[in-house]
Amino acid sequence: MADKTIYLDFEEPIYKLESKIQELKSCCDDKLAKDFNKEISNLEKKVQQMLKETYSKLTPWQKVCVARHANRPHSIDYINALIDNFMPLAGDKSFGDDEAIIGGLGFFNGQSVMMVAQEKGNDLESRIRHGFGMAKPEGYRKAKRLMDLANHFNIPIISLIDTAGAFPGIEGEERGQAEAIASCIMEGFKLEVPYIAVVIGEGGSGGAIALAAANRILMLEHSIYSVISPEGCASILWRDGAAMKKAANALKLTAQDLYKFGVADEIIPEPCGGAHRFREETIKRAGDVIAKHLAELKKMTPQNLSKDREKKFLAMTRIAKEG
Amino acid sequence: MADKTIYLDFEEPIYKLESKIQELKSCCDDKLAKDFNKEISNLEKKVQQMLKETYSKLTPWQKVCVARHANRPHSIDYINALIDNFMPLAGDKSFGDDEAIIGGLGFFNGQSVMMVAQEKGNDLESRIRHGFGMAKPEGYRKAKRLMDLANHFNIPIISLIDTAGAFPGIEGEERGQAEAIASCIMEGFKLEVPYIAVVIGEGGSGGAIALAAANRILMLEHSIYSVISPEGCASILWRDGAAMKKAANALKLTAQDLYKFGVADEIIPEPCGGAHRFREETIKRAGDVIAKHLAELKKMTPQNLSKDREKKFLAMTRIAKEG
Amino acid sequence: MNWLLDYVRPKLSVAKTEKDVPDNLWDKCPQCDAMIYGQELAKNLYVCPHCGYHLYLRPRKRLNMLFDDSEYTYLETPKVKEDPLNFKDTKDYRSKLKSAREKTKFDEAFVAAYGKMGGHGVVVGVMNFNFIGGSMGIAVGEGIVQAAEFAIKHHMPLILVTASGGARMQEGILSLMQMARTTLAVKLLKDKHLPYIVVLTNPTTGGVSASFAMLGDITIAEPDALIAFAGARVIKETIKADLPAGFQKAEYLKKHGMVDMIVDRKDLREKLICLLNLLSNTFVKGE
Amino acid sequence: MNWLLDYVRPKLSVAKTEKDVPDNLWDKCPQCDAMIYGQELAKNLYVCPHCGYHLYLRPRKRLNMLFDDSEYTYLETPKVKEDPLNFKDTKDYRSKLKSAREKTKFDEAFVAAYGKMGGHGVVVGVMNFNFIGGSMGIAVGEGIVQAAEFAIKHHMPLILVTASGGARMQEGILSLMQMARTTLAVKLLKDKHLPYIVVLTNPTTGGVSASFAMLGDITIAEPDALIAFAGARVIKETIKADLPAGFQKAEYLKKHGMVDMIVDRKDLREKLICLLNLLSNTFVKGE
Ligand SMILES: [Zn+2]
Ligand SMILES: [Zn+2]
Repeated sequence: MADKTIYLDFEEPIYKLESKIQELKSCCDDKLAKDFNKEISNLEKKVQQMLKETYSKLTPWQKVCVARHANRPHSIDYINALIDNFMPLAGDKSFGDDEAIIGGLGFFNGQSVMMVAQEKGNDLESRIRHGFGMAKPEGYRKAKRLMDLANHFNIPIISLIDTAGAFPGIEGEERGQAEAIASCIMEGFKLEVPYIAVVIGEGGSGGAIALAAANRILMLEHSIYSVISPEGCASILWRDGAAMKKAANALKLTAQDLYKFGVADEIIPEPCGGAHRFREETIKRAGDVIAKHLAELKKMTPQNLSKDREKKFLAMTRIAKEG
Repeated sequence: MADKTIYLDFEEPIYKLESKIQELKSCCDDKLAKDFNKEISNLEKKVQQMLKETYSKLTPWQKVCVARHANRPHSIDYINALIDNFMPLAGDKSFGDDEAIIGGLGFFNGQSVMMVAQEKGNDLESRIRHGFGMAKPEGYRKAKRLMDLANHFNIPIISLIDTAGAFPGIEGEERGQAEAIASCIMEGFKLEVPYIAVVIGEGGSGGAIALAAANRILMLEHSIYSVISPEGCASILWRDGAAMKKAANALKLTAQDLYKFGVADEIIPEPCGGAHRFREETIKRAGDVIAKHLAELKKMTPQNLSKDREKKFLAMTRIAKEG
Repeated sequence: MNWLLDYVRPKLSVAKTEKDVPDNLWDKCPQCDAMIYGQELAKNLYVCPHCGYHLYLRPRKRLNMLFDDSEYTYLETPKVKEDPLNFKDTKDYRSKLKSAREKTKFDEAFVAAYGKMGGHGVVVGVMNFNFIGGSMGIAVGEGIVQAAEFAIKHHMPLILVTASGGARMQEGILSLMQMARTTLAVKLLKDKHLPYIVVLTNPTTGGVSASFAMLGDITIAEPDALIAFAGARVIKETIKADLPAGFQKAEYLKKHGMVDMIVDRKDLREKLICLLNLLSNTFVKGE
Repeated sequence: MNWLLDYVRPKLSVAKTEKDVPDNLWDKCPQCDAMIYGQELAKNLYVCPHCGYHLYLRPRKRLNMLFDDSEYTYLETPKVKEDPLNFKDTKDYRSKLKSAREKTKFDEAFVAAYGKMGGHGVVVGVMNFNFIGGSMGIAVGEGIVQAAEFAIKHHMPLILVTASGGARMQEGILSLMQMARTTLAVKLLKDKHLPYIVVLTNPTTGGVSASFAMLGDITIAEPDALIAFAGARVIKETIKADLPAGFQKAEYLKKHGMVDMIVDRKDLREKLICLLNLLSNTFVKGE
């Protein structure tokens, strides 16, 4: 995946330079190598500088594009890299198995965890299999079942959030998409184990919060988390789908915004140039931050873990009462 | 319903006499009334005697026929007669509302109860609506939901059992009929409220026990409760569906058998001639017996109610261990 | 667990009340197009006397209809941060709020009150669809949380009457968080075994349906109410096909197992009282 | 909750063991019709080396395959009332029991043993399909209850390997009651937070599927195993139409959300150990 590089609009100058470097590298034979080496090295420095400039001041809309980047590591990549002996579990025990949400048990730093993760897929075949990361009711009911299972065995839960939103369609409506999401949120509050949610890409509305009523909400530096997609917001409020950049600005959906609002507890920094360029390093950093929070939560009693979640969400958006 | 009388094979002599009485009654005018009255009275005594003879020694197969009699009071009749302010509740909160199982809250002798009951329907239209009393997975999941709701609010549960069995079909299999029944049994054991099951007609196999992991199992005098229908048993073991009378004998499926085995806790006597002849009186008697057991169970603590159920089912079919 | 025992009337100032809209006008039924005289419509609880269509019932009328003798006390509208995103689309959010307030005479899209219903102390919360489409922002979410907290404090059941287009976009992620916060409010009620009854009215959609609205112990819907997660327009665009008849209507939801009963508005109060009677007369724990 | 801590080896007499059937014969694969030499089949855990079809694996071989070094101790077969109905069809039930015992060298259609699996103390119960179709009567039900009680007493997980045609008709209502009793056994395990893993093998149907078999914390199925509530024949007769391809097979159940994973027999022991490792390494409660 990572080699089939996809560039974003605003990365065009960087893309051009990188192409030139490739060109130079490929045409250089041993005789010319020395001359070229210097130029390649200069160009590479230039690229670094441009990445830094670009990525240090991404606009909200650019963040949206980075968060959705096809080469960005997906849940499966995080699980493959961070989880040993992953045992995928399947099914909602009532209707089906929806692979838009994958989950299962595995070791994270030698410690049992339950992973519950939204997966978008990487190519057409896997995107279809994973329902483009948009879960149906049975997906949320599977998530609920796995969270309940983890709770029963006192196993911490890590959810990875990466979805454009819950599946909008007849099947979803007739099987109770609303009920499934609501019950999945409720399940989060019932848990007496550590529960950490990590927004790794796109945190889309109700489909995202279903897996994020957690003790900790962590966000990748260039991830987003929003009540509605910028496109959807633009078409409703501006009556113009093309106004998505304005909407992205207005919605305050970046990790940095959410941290300011107190919704995100910590931002996981991405290497300069973004997770889609530095997949392994990004995953490693995410693993480190998750491990830190998990260690903190593991010090709490089961009751306190539940109380911690309640306190966090009760306090959120509330002005401290006087008297 | 009750006026559209249906007679069973073995009731033919009774039927003939009753016809004759009807005839005499209809053709008698005032002048002849006195002469006929005596004869009618004699014939009626005769009918009573024949009913007594027939119904005091029904064969198991005859019991099966009586238990399935179309005029026998159904769950809806019990609810209408015994429950005040019945508030039907619907749905499994995940797929559908299966009216093969009806349920809801109501007052039983001025006391809140949750009714969970299998209903076969009385005519073609209602039989279709109630799925001929054969519940699909969503029916058992509704039952489970209602039992859980009752438990949450500390409300006793009365289940009425009258089914040929769980729905056997593609829809049932693909939505987890087995899981739904198993979970419904499990729910019974989780309850900390009084839970009384009454077999009012046909207690058919897994479809019946799903609603009968109860503190008390009561059976109408001419009801049956069996692991398999006599017809099914005959076709498997005798390889001859017509051997159902032999199978009915062998299966020991009458209320009297079950009482002997210690599976049924009490038999509710039906008026001589059966529930299908004396619907109101039968329902009244059932109500009285249910009330008695409910009063007993209400003396127990929530924990003891659960323990009582566990003890009952652990002891069942177990030979007391030595040492 | 009897939530009737320690009913204490709390001291709270009566909130602003919705002004009566004049009833001496004619209104058109959106379903059968019949013209109905305002007073007749009001007398009929805003149900079309010709076709039975349930028109929108404003919060004050809803509360009047539900409480004994139409007597109740509003809970205070919670103080929350206004326009936390400084949101501006083609016009700014603050001006939208202002005109919604002028139009409805309410501070926000949710109002709660307590009082008696069939003699039972009870908290009733009502969403105001005329207030920016009944959308749920911080104030609505906090209103629901505080209604639940009040119910818990005073050991009362909570009845919520929903009507909402979904989340309040203009409050961004903070409106989305109200899905979690209102779900938590329901969880706190359940922890105390207090009844939580939902009355779904037309329309209840999006983030409201996907949180507290679908978590009732018992769920009632008004006839023909639209109850949905995703909007029909979005679904139609996605599948590029027509939607089934009655799609996302109350009856459809009931058929699909999501709703316990569909209750005509004229019977609603009576049914709710019956449920309260049934849920309050609970089994008394043994010795 | 760590179920490894107080592992105590209980004193129990070793039960009768199944006699080895000679392996020096040829067997025919029911799926691809290939003739396979008995020893090869045994070495391959009775999976067809040509097409991967999972043939029936007898209980002793199953236990040998699962426990560390094939070392384990049988739990005693429970004493139960035999032929409680005095059941007689074309022949009598007692003679059926007798010939099943002679054929299988087991007392009943269920056998349980304890030992180590990947170093974990564990109870494994296996159904014997060759014993009157693996049908569940009192002895099977009681065997499962006692296996659960043993697991609870010794703080061990329980793994049940199912294979059954359903209830033991010849024990009438008393066999039906085992659905409730085995479900209760699972409930008692869950109360103690002890892992309960189900391995569904071909075929698992009727009253067994509709009780303990569908209640695993984690549910594994062998490939292509038939797992059903109602028999395909009955359904076909009822609907008078053909059944979908793969109907009631393990893969179908997984697609329909009932099974966590489908595991080839050769990988089963390793996967079970992995699950035991994961479930035993649980979060240690804080201060
Ligand atoms: Zn009208
Ligand atoms: Zn083969």
